[in-house]
Amino acid sequence: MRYIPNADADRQAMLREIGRSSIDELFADIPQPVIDAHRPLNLLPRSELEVLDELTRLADANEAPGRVPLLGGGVYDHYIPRAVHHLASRSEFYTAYTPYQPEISQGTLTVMFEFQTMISELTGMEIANASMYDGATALAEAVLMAERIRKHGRVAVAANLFSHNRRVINTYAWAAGVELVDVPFTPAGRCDLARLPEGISALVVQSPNAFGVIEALDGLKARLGDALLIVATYPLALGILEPPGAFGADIVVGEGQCLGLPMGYGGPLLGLFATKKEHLRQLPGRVAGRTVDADGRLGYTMTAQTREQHIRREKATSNICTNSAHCALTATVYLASVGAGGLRQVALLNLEKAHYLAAKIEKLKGYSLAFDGPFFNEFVVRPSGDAGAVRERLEAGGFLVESSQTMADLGVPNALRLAVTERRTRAELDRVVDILGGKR
Amino acid sequence: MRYIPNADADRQAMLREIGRSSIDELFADIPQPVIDAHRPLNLLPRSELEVLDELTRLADANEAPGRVPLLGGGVYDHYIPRAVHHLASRSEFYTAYTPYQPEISQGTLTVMFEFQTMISELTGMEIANASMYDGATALAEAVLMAERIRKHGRVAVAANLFSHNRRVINTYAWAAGVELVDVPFTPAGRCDLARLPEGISALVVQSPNAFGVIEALDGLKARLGDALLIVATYPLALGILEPPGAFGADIVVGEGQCLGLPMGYGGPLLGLFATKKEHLRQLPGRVAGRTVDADGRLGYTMTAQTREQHIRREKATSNICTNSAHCALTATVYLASVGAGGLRQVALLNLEKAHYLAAKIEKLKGYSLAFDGPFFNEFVVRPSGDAGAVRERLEAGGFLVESSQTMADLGVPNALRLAVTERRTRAELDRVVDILGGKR
Amino acid sequence: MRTIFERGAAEAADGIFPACDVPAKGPAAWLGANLIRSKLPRIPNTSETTVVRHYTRLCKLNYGVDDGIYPLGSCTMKYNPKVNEDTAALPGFADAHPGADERYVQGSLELLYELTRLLQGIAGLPAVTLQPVAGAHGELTGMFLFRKYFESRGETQRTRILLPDSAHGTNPASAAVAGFSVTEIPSNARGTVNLEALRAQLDDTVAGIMLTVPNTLGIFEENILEVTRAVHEAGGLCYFDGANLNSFIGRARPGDMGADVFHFNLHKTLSTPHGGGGPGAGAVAVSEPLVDFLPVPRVVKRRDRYALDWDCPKSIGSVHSFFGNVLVAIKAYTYVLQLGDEGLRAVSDNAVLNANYLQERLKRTYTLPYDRLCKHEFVLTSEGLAKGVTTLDVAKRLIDYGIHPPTVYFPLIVHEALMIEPTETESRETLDRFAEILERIAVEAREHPELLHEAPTRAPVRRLDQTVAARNPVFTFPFETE
Amino acid sequence: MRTIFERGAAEAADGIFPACDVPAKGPAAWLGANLIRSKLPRIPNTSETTVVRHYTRLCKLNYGVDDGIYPLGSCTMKYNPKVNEDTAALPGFADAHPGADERYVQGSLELLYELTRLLQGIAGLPAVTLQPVAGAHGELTGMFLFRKYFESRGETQRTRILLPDSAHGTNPASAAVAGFSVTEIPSNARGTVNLEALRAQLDDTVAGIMLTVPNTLGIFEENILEVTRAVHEAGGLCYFDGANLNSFIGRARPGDMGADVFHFNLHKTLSTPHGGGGPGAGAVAVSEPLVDFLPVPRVVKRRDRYALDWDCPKSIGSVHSFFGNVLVAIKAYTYVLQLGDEGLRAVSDNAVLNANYLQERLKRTYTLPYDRLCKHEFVLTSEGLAKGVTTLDVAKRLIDYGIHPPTVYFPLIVHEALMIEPTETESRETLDRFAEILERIAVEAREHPELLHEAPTRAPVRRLDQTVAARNPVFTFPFETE
Ligand SMILES: Cc1ncc(COP(=O)(O)O)c(C=O)c1O
Ligand SMILES: Cc1ncc(COP(=O)(O)O)c(C=O)c1O
Repeated sequence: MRYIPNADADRQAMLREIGRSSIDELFADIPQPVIDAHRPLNLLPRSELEVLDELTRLADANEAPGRVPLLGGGVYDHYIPRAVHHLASRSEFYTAYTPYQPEISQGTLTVMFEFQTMISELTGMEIANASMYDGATALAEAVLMAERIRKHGRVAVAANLFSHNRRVINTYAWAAGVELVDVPFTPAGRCDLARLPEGISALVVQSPNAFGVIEALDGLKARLGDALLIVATYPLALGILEPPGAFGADIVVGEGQCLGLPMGYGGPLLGLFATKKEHLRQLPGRVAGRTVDADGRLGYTMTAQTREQHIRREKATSNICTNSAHCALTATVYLASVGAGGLRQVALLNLEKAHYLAAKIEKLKGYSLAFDGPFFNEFVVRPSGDAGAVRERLEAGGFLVESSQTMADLGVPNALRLAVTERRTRAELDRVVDILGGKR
Repeated sequence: MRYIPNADADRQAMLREIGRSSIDELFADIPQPVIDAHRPLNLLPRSELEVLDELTRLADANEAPGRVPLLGGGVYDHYIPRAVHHLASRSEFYTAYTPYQPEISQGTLTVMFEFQTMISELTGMEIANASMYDGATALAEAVLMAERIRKHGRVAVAANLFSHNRRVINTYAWAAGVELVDVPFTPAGRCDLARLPEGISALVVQSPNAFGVIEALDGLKARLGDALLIVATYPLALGILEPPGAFGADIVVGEGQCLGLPMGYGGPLLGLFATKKEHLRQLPGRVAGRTVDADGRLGYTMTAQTREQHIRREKATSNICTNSAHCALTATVYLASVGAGGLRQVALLNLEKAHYLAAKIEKLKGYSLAFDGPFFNEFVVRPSGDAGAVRERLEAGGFLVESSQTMADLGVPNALRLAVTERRTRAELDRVVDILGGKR
Repeated sequence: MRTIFERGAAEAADGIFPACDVPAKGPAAWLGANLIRSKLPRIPNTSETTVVRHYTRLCKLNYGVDDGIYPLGSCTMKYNPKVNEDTAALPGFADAHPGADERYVQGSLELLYELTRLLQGIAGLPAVTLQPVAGAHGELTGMFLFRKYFESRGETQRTRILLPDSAHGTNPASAAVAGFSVTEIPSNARGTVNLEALRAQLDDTVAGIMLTVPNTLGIFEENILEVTRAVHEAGGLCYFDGANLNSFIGRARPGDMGADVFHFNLHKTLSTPHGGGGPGAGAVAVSEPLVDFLPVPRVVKRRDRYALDWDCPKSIGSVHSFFGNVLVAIKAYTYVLQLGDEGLRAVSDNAVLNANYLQERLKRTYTLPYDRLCKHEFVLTSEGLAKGVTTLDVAKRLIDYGIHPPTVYFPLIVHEALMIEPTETESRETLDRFAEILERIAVEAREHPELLHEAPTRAPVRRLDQTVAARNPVFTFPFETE
Repeated sequence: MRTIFERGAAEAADGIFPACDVPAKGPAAWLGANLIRSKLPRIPNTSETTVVRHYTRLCKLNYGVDDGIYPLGSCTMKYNPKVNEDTAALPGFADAHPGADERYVQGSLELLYELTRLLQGIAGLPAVTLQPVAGAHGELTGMFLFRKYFESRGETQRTRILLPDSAHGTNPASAAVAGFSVTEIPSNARGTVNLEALRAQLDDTVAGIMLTVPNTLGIFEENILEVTRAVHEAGGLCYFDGANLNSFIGRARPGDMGADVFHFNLHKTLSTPHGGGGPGAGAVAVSEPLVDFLPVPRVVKRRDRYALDWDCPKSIGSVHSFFGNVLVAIKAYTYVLQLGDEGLRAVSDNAVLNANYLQERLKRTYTLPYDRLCKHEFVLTSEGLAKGVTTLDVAKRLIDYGIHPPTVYFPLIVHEALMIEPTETESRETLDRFAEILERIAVEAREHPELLHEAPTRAPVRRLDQTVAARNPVFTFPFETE
């Protein structure tokens, strides 16, 4: 086994050195019944060549990548500049661990610091942590954090969150004993602010929401009393959209997959978490801070660790330890590569292309948009015929479209959500229109 | 253009600094008629995303990689351990140039030294250079070198070299005024040693030769008088074969593609060149040597440069400057990864699988092997029917087979050369036999 | 360390994305002006040259497993095979959208299903979820499962989790996030669970125990069967933190030791890289009574097709947006397929041999508080090494020798702890060199303690001041102008 | 620098290749014992961990373009875009066998054909071959073409090649390998070809001239049209060494200057990486009279299909096994498609601006022997800087500042030459920093010359002894035992 360098001769010499006669002796402390009960997997070792062939077979069994995705809902088919992959796959980055020893981890730490800065800039917030597992757990942690701060036992949640966001906060809130109260949506597809409950620790909205519609955040914070405003966002859209921070949001979370990560069948993802400085002590997860070394030179280190479980154990702000560090690094390199200018450009491409398609579909007989609120790069189409059949037609044409169940689960029956990114060409969009319009 | 960092403002400032009012002024020394005659390509700039899409389209237009190759003839479908690619694509290796400044090129130089050692070990020779362009030009340089040493004006060449080897030495020898004399082959497919010409500077043989047959090198050197023995070899086969050096060869060259390089539609390749110490002064190309630094520590540097064109200009042993350094590095990492043990293993796999297939084909009605000499991993099949039709059938079954023209060019009509590497599975080989045998 | 914000903010950076190929109206036309960003984020526009050089330079300030031994106890910093990176990057896997219909992602589903089966076999437990994406996430999932289990039985009074005092900090934190309170169980003189103290706590308010096996001292809980039996008899459940599976994989199974929930750290035991702190993957295996509560969806096989089962009415719900860290799972699967049974056993054989070999040698120089057979790691103390010399000093001095320090100051029950885990991927030669350097440092500690206090002097920076970082918190780049 | 031969020779290294799945007889059975290797090559068996660490460590002893400015005159060490690496690695390209039938490699053929057309457009010449794989290989191909041309005309007495004394060493060497003799033409005081001296040589023994445009001093041959006209009138041909195309690409074409043969260095001008000394690609463009002599096979388009044309009876034959460095060509094509006309012109604009900017500043500190407008590079001399200080000292001191030195001691016509080529991919900020350091070194040369003599002191090794290497040649690892 070439992953285990020692040869038999080494092993024998080492055993002699420690005065043992066999490897088995080293396991004498495991109770015999446990050893006896052990069963192998009946798995023969295979060579690298064979395993690569087998994995290639499995990858080829995925037909999805050969098709044109109109899928969105939190994970999108965005272009990743090739330099991002080259830099993120430098082994000094990916084979290191958490920078417990800052003096030989300045690479990771400087990037964490840059990431925190970029996410703060993007979201318009004062501080950001070094990442969470994904957007959904970030949102769940935001709910728990708001509850720790306000302690009203109840949190209001817009009913137009992505289903997966909602599923995850349901689980976390249930265990923590936090009651979640639904806030319905308007015909525009927006959270109905006229129907906010009282006595809540926070309001959770998502913008753009599950219908792709951008929420009206202006003035919202003022209407919440002491409740915190939690906004789940789509960071790529913030290349052009006014950030939640500008509207006074207290916690902004988001799914960072759009910032240079492959879709990867949904993982690993990147949870973003930003808040106000005043809430630093309640912030979950790691942060890097600037400091000086013994010679007074600037450097970076993990800090504010008194919040973390290594020191506070059951009193920690969160149990998170391993996070999405390398995804955050990838996002940092992505943002550095495209710059504010490139981010604006790619956001505009998404916006224009999605609106091009939506406008064409709206003009087709038998189709309407389910909502008339402003949207970014995805929108919900309501066919007069059966949505399932429309989906079948699109899939027969080589596209990938989400099941109408996704919208039905949110109370919008017989509707399809379509997402359009910078990767979709006009020709592809025109083909969608043709298929919907019944041409070919 | 993100490959050109300066923005317009920088350019203006720089022009001011050097007292010029426009970029055009900087080109005032180019004659106006030349400037006027310039015509653009009518090529609009394209984004990285678009260019990657276009190149992907072209790559997908190559059907070859989706098929099972039975192709050989100098370039083979060998497995490349994944670590090789990871290490060779470290940018410190590939974005450096020739190690003119050894103190900051110890990476490249140490690898060159390792490469020279490994090639010497493999071929059984005393020294090897740091690479040539490819096996064919290495062979051509060997012919010129032998002629420089012996000066008889004639070199004998076995008629069973790969055609491309022969084409290239033809060109070089023609220009240098060296006469090439053919040595025919025996029914075993081997160079006919009974028919060696007199008064030659060298004899060139290839082993395994164009028919896959291993030449009988034993005792050959002794029969050559003062002529040098030049052997073109297949380095992977030397994992099990007695190396040419053991038979007294004076110059051993080879195509190193098999040592971890992709087939790449035939380039870049890796020319190997090894010889005896006594011929060092005539050796073409670069070599790294061991030395010490000002503190007496071991280090490596390019040496023996008095042979090279930078110093000797038209008296240099060769005009080669840029060589195949990165391919040599890849081969070094490949050999380090597989080790002598792995090289032996992979050579055995090639041998056994090729013989498995050959034995099965020989038993089929209507097929025979064209030669009965010992072979390594490729062999020539002679069908009783039309070879072209046989090839068509194999290609219809998803295989890739060389045109029978290749063998016809060597004087073996209506025959197909088949190569079998470690990547071919028994199931694939059995399918070849089925197709040849007329099943399905 | 210069940040990207101090480099070429005004460079030309265009050329990645195409021009718009549909008639463009501009954002205000579509959205109205008040949704549009009034101020661009301060992310510089830099040329590719600048970006590449910046991050190439930064990475070289790091130390990774590819640079040398990384004996961080409890973290299993084994070598990460390169083929793993390549299988996970195959476009068929990397470019699959989680919303695609099952029929278009049969390859990913088959892989997840097969990996699940292999992990079940390794754990000796009947079901596995791949949804948790880290060890602590697995713990949390486990605590959710405990809660759901007792809820389903109407035993909501079981709100206490018992924890050895040697436990990793994530254990109590996970229990707390899931709404449990924590009771610490002291370790005995042999470094294992004090059975008496444990029994004294076992009543019907106890939901269960969280154990690390072997524990964070690297010691196998010899009485493991007694411990789990006692907890079970008291109506509780047993959680096994699997961070240390590397020490017995292929030889013993948590299911045979009484585990009800067991989390794998694929990024430790199964060789997927740590990525500078993540992403990981924290698959969770459960015993029969807990199967129905596993997170939704579950990956199932129906005749010849693989599918997602959303119909799990008793489930705790979801703990992740989709199906966990699939690309990490692919790396682990690639690794396990290569190893086979033989290789898995070779892993624990060599991990334990390497640790005992080092322990035996180093205990002559450093104090070994629990001097007994260890498993994959062992804990030394720097106490008594030399006056005024701390474990931090020793760690920083190791850096000067070009080696990554072990885990320090953990577990908490050993003062000035140095927790050393070599892993099986280190050669004897490397271990010898590591030991030699630690020995040399012990001499320096006595003869030239200033070398340790001043260390590191050969790293990219000198020792960094934690107090300045904490007192004057700077978490974002201080831009000069607005 | 420890070599791989000094690392774990006896490590376990299996697991890459599969077991044999056909009945194996063993080599002796197939080949007989006397063809079998009696002694294994001494290539160690090492674990993947060891191999990866070894080469990861080695690469860090290198300096590449990704590490900073690499102002090696005549080498055009521009930034190598990452996307190039990825397009060339697409399996569709990388895994294509050169023996595959044309119908299975239409993508590669289309690309080669289209690149050929673009290069023809850039050169302003009617045909291009991609077969030569380096600049010097292009030169040699060009010399073969000269020879064939004159052979076809019965002018075999034309055996002399004229060469300016500033020419790169490969020029005379290539001419010699192709069987020509070389006559040197001295440069005039302006650094360009001495027209009188040239005319004096032009007779019917002259096959032609080899020119580098702009020349190796970075100076454009103002009289280029006169030079080429004179040679043509004398019945000779004009070879242009295209190493310096970066200075006029997109603005001027060698075909419009009278070139008969022009070689591109794709690894310079068109951004493909230098790979530590290769592989490169040296496409050759030719004028109408030479088209028929180009190497065989040629890539052609026949109706909608791309093909290889083997039917070229007048051809010089082949200069490479197959079709040249196809994967390098793919990188160059990726680059040109991105740039377009606009980008190509921006390349020369900025390459020349950067060089003049640096020249203007540095000539205040160093002597500039030919003080005039330069193109993409310029040549300084260290003569007169300070007593006893050589160009080698300056170069080694630059290393201490973390910067790669320029080309030194070339061209030969400038003593103590420092040949500086910044390329267009360096920012003004980088140029300023480079100039500042060279200025600081000039001060050090006078005030602390020992800093220069002793340099480098901050590199992985101190100055290496060339004499020891030459006197006591060690080209292979000295294994201790047989
Ligand atoms: C014993 C133990 N438990 C749990 C964890 C937490 O695992 P993760 O970092 O993957 O969340 C760790 C990792 O540091 C650990 O060592
Ligand atoms: C002017 C000039 N001509 C020719 C060459 C030779 O090119 P190559 O190294 O690609 O063979 C070089 C490269 O160093 C050069 O600078």
